[in-house]
Amino acid sequence: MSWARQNLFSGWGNTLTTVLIGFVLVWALVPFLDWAVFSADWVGSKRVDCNTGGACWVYVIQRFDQFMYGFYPEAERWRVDVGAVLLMIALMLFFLPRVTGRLALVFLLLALPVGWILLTGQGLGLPAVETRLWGGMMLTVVLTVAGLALAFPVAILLALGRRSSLPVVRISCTAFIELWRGVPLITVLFMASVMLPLFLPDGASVDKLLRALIGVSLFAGAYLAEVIRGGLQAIPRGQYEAAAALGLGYWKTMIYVILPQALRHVIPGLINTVIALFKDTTLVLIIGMFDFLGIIQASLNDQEWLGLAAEGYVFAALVYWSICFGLSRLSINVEQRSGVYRG
Amino acid sequence: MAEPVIKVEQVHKWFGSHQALAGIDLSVMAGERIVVCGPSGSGKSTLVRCMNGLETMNAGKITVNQIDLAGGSAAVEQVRKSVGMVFQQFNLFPHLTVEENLCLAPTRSLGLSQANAQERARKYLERVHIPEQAGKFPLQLSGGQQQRVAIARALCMEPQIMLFDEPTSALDPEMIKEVLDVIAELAADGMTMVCVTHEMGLARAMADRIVFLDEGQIVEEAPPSEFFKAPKSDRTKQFLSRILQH
Amino acid sequence: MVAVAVVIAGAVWLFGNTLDNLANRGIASGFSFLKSTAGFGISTSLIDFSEASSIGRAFWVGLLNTLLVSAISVVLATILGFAIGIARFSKNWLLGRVATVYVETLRNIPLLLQIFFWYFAVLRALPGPRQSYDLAGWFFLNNRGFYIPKLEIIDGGGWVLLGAVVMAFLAFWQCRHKGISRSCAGLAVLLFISLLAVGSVSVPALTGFNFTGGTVLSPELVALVIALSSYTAAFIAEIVRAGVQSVPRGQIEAADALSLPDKDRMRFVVIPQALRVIVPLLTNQYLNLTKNSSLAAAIAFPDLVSVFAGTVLNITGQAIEIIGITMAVYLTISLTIAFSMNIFNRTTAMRGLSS
Amino acid sequence: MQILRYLVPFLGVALFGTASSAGTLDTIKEKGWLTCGVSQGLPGFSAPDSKGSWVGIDADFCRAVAAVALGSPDKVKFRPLSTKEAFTALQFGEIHILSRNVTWTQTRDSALGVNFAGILYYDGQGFMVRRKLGVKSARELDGAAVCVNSGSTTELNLSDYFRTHGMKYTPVVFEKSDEVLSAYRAGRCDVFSTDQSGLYAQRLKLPKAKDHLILPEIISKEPLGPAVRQGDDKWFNIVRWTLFALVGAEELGITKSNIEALTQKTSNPAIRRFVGTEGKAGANLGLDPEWAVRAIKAVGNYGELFEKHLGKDSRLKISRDLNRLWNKGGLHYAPPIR
Repeated sequence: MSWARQNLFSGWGNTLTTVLIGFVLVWALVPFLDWAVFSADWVGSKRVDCNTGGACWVYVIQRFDQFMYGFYPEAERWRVDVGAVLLMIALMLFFLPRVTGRLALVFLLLALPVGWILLTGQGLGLPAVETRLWGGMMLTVVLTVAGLALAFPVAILLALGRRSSLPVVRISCTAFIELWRGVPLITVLFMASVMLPLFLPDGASVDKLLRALIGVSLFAGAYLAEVIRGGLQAIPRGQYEAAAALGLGYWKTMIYVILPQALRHVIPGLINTVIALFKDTTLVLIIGMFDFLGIIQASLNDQEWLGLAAEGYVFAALVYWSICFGLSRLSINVEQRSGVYRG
Repeated sequence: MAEPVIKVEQVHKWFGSHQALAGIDLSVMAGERIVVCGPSGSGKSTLVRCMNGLETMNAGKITVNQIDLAGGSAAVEQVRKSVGMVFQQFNLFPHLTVEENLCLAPTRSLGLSQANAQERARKYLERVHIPEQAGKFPLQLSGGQQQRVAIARALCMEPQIMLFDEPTSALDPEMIKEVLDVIAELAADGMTMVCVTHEMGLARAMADRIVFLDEGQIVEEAPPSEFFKAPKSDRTKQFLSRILQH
Repeated sequence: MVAVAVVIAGAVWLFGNTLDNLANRGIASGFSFLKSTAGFGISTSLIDFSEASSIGRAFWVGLLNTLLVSAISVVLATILGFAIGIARFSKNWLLGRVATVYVETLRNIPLLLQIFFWYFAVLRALPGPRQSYDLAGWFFLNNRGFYIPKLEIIDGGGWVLLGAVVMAFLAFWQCRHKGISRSCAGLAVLLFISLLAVGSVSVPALTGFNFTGGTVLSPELVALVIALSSYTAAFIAEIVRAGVQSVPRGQIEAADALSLPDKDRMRFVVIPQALRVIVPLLTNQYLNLTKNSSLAAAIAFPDLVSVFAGTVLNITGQAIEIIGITMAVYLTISLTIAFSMNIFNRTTAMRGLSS
Repeated sequence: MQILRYLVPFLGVALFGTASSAGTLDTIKEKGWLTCGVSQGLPGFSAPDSKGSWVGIDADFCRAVAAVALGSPDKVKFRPLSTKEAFTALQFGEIHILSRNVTWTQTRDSALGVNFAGILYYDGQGFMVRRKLGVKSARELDGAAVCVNSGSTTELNLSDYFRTHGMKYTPVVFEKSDEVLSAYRAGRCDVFSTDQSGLYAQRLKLPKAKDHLILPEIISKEPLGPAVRQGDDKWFNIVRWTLFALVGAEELGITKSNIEALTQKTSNPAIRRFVGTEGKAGANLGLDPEWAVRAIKAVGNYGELFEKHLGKDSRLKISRDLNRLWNKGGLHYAPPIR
């Protein structure tokens, strides 16, 4: 009681605020909860099974597999599952206290190409699955993970380049970074999908997913480069001087002394980039790819399930939210943990 | 006998498991000048900070001009209008000029017009001997000048009581004197003051009474002559021997 | 050095390919397409535009629409973001919680999804033109947009009006400077009268399918502005919170000791100092917002990307020129924002902080 | 160049197209399939069915070409493309035929580096409105809000039509046709405008198709047909004559079901030339004599194709009108095989 008195009703202005917010919450949340939970339809397989007037989750449940795998052939979906498990293990290794970063990194570096080969089926004797069949959450994750994996080495080079003592390198790296940071992702994707063929030799053609990936990684690379640069700047001069005193050259200094420290600093920034990229991959639907949001949107025009836009969007929002929120908590967690270690 | 302007009764204060104040009783009469001293961590800053509600106490009662500080935000507000405070770190507003620093509270809190507030600001800047610095920003001033601005800022509210929380501890030695001089002048004018300080010279010169605190308790309370010449408790002696050695 | 050589060689190779490709394919190049007739219509335009106008003019229409959406959203996002950021420090527990939930919800859901939500959800909730919500016969809300009265100025009246505004502004500034604010109300009345003398008000009215007269804020514009500003506000709120937390405790104690009322403490002591941390981060958010306005293409608002990199690209097929121009424009906008925020930062936010 | 060959697959690039200097026919024979650019889903023309296989007249046309050039209608890979990508994909050899209901225009034919091989479907832009608006003619649409999708001549025709008739309108332009439909359904527009065939297809996606009326006016000429890349005349001829074969077969009364019998016993010289028992039409094209037979066996003649995907045997129920043969009041006319 006294808590409520102090925190909710400590003055007339305070009381008014409380009452007003309470009223709005009740007015908005009660009907929403009623729609989304209490009078929603959960069981069934057809449109007619949705008859209570609440949300029709039957549609989401029926379409769930498609939302996750896109048009990936049903018989081959186990490959996506295996890929997902590989990725999970790789990520978990990074956050298990007993495992060294190096082991986790090696595992991740192995898991990425293995996952890619598994998904495409090239070279393993598995039936090939063309990338145009990829879709749904799987495509979203592939775009994020592969986009980052391609962007990361580029970003490290750009970040080092931006701090280089050679003016040509420094200026061109800065210009490159600022170019991609200064334009919207959608124009980068347009560029990748419409202009990329112009840059390649006659007859060579690049698959649509890969074009989007190139666009995404150029874009992510520029942002990542700035994050890594922040980490590099946090390394005291003394570290460089100590390395130089030990007779290490530029690349050895970077690889053995500076980068391992800098990358530890940038983990929270890195996770934030991952979150941003994960959300930004939705833009590929504008260039006609069926990522998680794209496939949900496409399904909204299915005759059988017309008029269920609210369910589709709420489901999409919930999934995106859970993943992004989870990642952001992870980032805070890492930040606090590394803070403790640093003393 | 008149009511004390500040009356501290059985005040206890904990920070987590650490007890900062353990049952303090203290009365300050109008026009009285009290110096609070003691080893670091003895709770002396906490005590003065309790006197204008910057810290809330866990038990006990403080009244300032018969207003109980536990009486909610309105009471605290009223107390603060009659109590000026000077901090160890000056706490001047760096984004405002000296004059703006001085005028902010009088216009916003007392409702003075801009012109009246500026006049008042000039008056108190002269009192602390730096009228020529009115247009500068705090970070353009020396530490001693900044602390004098801070004193002038507190004075602009025309308080009945001034609290000083180690006003010279953050200063370079050559600047301490100019601040001490200003405080001594205020004391000479008859302002009621409570001052936490290690400057025993100041204590000797201006204090009516010295309060010695250790481990959150008042160990000794005496006029300066007694305090320095014939301290009663061993802890006081120990403290004095350490502090007066150099 | 080797790396530089490789990069240059790569660039030359790409460039050579491009030239070969263009030559081999017989694709037109150059910028002459900007002068040809557009031939298509644009729903929302700040300048006169018709099908007979040139493609170059369509470019300006798109650019101005981008700037319009960005400017409105920047203002709204800043106001909302500061309000929510400060609300997180509220003594009212409920208000603080609601602000936190707002921030955590909006920033963790993709913007594009939010734009779709606002667009289709709002469209569906609103009635058709013939069943519009009518506010006092002046304002109408329906699924074609929000219709508001428009001020129409007689020929030459614009200059009179401009003069009046300038005069009023100068007078107001003078009044404020001298601390007499009451007599300024009289000036506002004066301005209003001069408005009546030179202008007339066009009120929207239902004719045929739709309303004519007045000005319409299209649902695309409204949805885009709501989505952009509410999304960015969540990030700004976090920045404001970080900024406020960066202000040293002593500053707040000093303000308290001077018995400054809570809201004055926020306004005169905390926020001005928090700006030092806020402004550079805010600049990034403004840049992001402007870039994000390109998502207009998904809901048919004719911004630069939608008109120029969309319709015009489809008609002319000159991808290199069009994507190039589009990117260059965004880059210019970004640099301009960054530059002016830098000036603001140096002159205002860093006031008194460099000795 | 060599570096790219190694590097690109290593990064996971699928090299679909290869150097084109060899000629498209040789290239696809070597690969064993041809790549066909189709729409991203337009019922009747090209849309994936529930098993992901492409159905529609555009898709079947590509199958006919595959049957002609490679001997089997199954040797096709379909690539869904947006309008924006379509021509680039063709120009750069990523696809061998673009069969994606794109309009044949002078600009496209001359400035985009592509050649249209003929007309598969005579379309024209039209309007769809809600029945309850009471509108019977496009001339009554003054002041209407019109939803269209960007990326074709649609926007230009629309503005031409309204300008010609001195009417005002508000264009609401989306990138994707799904979004146009959503917006129309939500009541954002009074009118949905696209090619009439498209209107019929989109109307099927509305909850109550009967509530929506397709107005009689056709405001533009939209000849839709397959396109190939400029500079390979041999390939161009094969695609062009596949189309003529489909139309010619209908005119000669050759159908999927009777072609086998006709090949054996007919004495009609035109049919004999068609099925390759007389003349050397196939050799002229660089193919075998049976080329046209395979096309008809694979997909049927033009009339069969039309009725199956667009006409009375389909859900769209579009009447043939302009798409009848020339001798039945329509525009389809195939030059003789001789």
